[in-house]
Amino acid sequence: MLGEGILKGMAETAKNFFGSYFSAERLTTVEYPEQRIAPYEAARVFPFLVFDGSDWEAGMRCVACQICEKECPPKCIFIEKSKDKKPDALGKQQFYPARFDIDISVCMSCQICVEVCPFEAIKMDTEYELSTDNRFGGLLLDRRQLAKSNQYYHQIHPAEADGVDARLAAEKAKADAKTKITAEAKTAAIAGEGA
Amino acid sequence: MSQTPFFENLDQIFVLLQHWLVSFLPTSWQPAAGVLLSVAAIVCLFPALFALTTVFERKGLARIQNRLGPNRVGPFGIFQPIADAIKSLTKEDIVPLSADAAVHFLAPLLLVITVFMGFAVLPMGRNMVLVDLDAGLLFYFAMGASSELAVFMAGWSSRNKYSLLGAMRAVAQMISYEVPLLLSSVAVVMITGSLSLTKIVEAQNQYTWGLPHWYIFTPWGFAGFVMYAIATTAETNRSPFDLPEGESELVAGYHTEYSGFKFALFFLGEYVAMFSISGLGTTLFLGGWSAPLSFLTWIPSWIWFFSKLMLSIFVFIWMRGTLPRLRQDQLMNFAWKFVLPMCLVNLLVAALWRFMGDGWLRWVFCSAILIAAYAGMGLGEMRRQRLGPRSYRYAE
Amino acid sequence: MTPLTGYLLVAALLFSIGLAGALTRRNAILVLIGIELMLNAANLNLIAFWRYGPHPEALTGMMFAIFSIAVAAAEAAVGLGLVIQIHRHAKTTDLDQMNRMKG
Amino acid sequence: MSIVFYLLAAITVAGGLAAMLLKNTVHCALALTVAFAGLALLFLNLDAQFAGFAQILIYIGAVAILVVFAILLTRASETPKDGVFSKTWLAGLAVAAAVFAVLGWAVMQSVRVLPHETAVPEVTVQQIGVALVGRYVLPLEIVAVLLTAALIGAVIVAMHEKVGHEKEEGK
Repeated sequence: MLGEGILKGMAETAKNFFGSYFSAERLTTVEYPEQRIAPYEAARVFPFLVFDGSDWEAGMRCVACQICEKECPPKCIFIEKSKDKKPDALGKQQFYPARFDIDISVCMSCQICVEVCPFEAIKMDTEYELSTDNRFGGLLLDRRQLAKSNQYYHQIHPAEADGVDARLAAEKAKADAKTKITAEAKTAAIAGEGA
Repeated sequence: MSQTPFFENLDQIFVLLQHWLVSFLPTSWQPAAGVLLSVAAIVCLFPALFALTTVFERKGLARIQNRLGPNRVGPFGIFQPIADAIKSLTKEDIVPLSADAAVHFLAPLLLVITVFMGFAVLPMGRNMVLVDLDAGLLFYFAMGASSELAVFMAGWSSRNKYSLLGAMRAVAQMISYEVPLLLSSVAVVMITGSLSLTKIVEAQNQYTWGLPHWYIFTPWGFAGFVMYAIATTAETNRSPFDLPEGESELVAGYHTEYSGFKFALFFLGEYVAMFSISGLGTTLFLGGWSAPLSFLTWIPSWIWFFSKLMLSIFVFIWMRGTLPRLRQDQLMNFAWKFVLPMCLVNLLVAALWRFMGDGWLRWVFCSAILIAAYAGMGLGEMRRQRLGPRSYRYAE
Repeated sequence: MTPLTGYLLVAALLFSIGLAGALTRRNAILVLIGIELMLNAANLNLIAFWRYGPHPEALTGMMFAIFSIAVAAAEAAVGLGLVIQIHRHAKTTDLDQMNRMKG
Repeated sequence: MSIVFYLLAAITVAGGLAAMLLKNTVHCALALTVAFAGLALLFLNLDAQFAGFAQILIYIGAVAILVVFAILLTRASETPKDGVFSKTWLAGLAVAAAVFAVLGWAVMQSVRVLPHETAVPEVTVQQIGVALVGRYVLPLEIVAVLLTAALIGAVIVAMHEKVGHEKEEGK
């Protein structure tokens, strides 16, 4: 019958109207500044630099290899390699970034830097409240602002961070074993030489 | 009836207030001052109501869509309109370079003036009517018809294709739906035998077994009210007939090129037109300021008028939240091929009702004619697939 | 000057303006506007005579005016329909260019 | 003769003049509405409420809108280059001036016989309605037929010749 559909529709919206006052689960709105949804584990916003231990400068995993700088599609990463070297997590002497800037007003959150990093040094953050009243300096993050601890990484991406830690541990073990073997070989060689 | 003096005074409080205020002036000024005072009351009241309605509309639409709606400014977002007003008043008033400046300036003024003129003849309570014109209904429709010109002026003077298209759509739509609007009101005039809106209300302010003699409770009145409601929705450019300002097609229709205060005037004009046309519908079909049940007559008449008015505003909002926008050809077909014939049948039924005398026979007879016409025309439309359910080729 | 004279003079002036417009404008629509003005001037005469006539209760002048308004509405609808059709046919509404009866 | 009358007469005549003199056709139409509104107010000044409101409803609400639509549909809003007045404008103006002279002379000649201020006639809408379906029922019916004929006629005249075109293409 003509007009039946209109009445059906009106009934449906009336149900919504009154229902929204009585059942809270109908309302999907999150009132943002007061309420916020915890970010999903897979959420990605902008990259940050991971450091181990408590000293951000000493524990920085980044070795300033500049792969991410070259791969970055919008060219938002700027790295200046250090002159001197310092031991990294594996105990190997490595360069470190004297300067590491990311302009997050340019970054497009593509995550390519994370994928190309051979040292698991750069990861994606879930922090999204980055608005600032200074559009040049405020959005250009330096290495102090970018450095975040491995604990923080575990907090925001637990499963991923566990995998990373396991891999790093395995690598470290392998490297240790290798140094051990080379050391043994060396001592053996020395011994052989001596013999 | 429990018509105690207190409630009688409460009923007439605004009339008494006006008399008291005017009594301070010399006698020769009193009539003019009284009129000025009433005009000032109307000009203050309805914009205030408009401000409240905008926030209620947004909240109502939000609830219909299971959202919360504005709730930031003040408790429950009640001060939102104040924020909006400050925003639109402080905005720059932009007039396009190629616009016809004089006409561009006059259009919003003309719209608001004609819209407010309509209130002059609406009885908002017992003895609460600005001028009780003998040809009140005609005056109302004359003012309503003049607002179309303002819409055209706005659209044409902007020199913007969207404005012009919106104005053309609006004017075509308003003219098409003015015919059923007038015809459905003529049925009421035929039964009452007067064009005076106060007389129309008085004719409905009677009770049998505690039930009122509202025209909506008669077969022709019910059909007339439905047709009137459809026509008013189109006349005020409300959803589902909001083609003139369809955001997804025409930016904002005829007021695309208006900003700041002039845009606010258009916005105000639209809402106040909605109030006034709802007020007219209330007066014609819902008994105006009369109480719905005979034992409730002690409640002041203006409370009844405004609660009926707000109820119809709620229905407007409810429809806006439910129905999708029509297509232009559907709109015109609906007006000329369904609503207009129904109104003509309704006129015939009203005449029959008038001359058949009391008794159950006229109820049966009149209802039967209307239902037959509705079913016949409705089924015919459905069969022609003009108003039937749409099939989507690519979706689903 | 009696009140009626004033109304009659206004009506005569309006009629002459309408006539002048209808005779001098080139656009067909403006010629129609001129004719509307002339009709309106006549209506003003009718109402003025009704108001100041000897038998206003007979409503003759008023009725004439009302019927005249109705007829003028019909005239406008048909006239403008014709103008639109002519424009479609001849691609112009300029009356100076419409000097042939053959389509 | 009150000040109100002079004011309304001035508005009406100015609107009429503007409607006939302005270059832009849409401005002409808008000026025409001013003239219509002035006339409606003159009707109200003459205590003809019903006729005044009917004037606003029909002329401003319908005829003016029709004119405006016709202007837009015929692209008449673009001002022509070779002037808005026809070649024979002088003759037209002369005829109009002559008509006004004759009318004015006739009106001024009859001042002596014209009645002075009369009592305000008490006419209700009900009386008009009764007269319409009583004494004037035949004109009413004829107007009804005329309006129907005009409605159908206007639709047919303005309708696209779609059927004809299709037939032509078919051949």
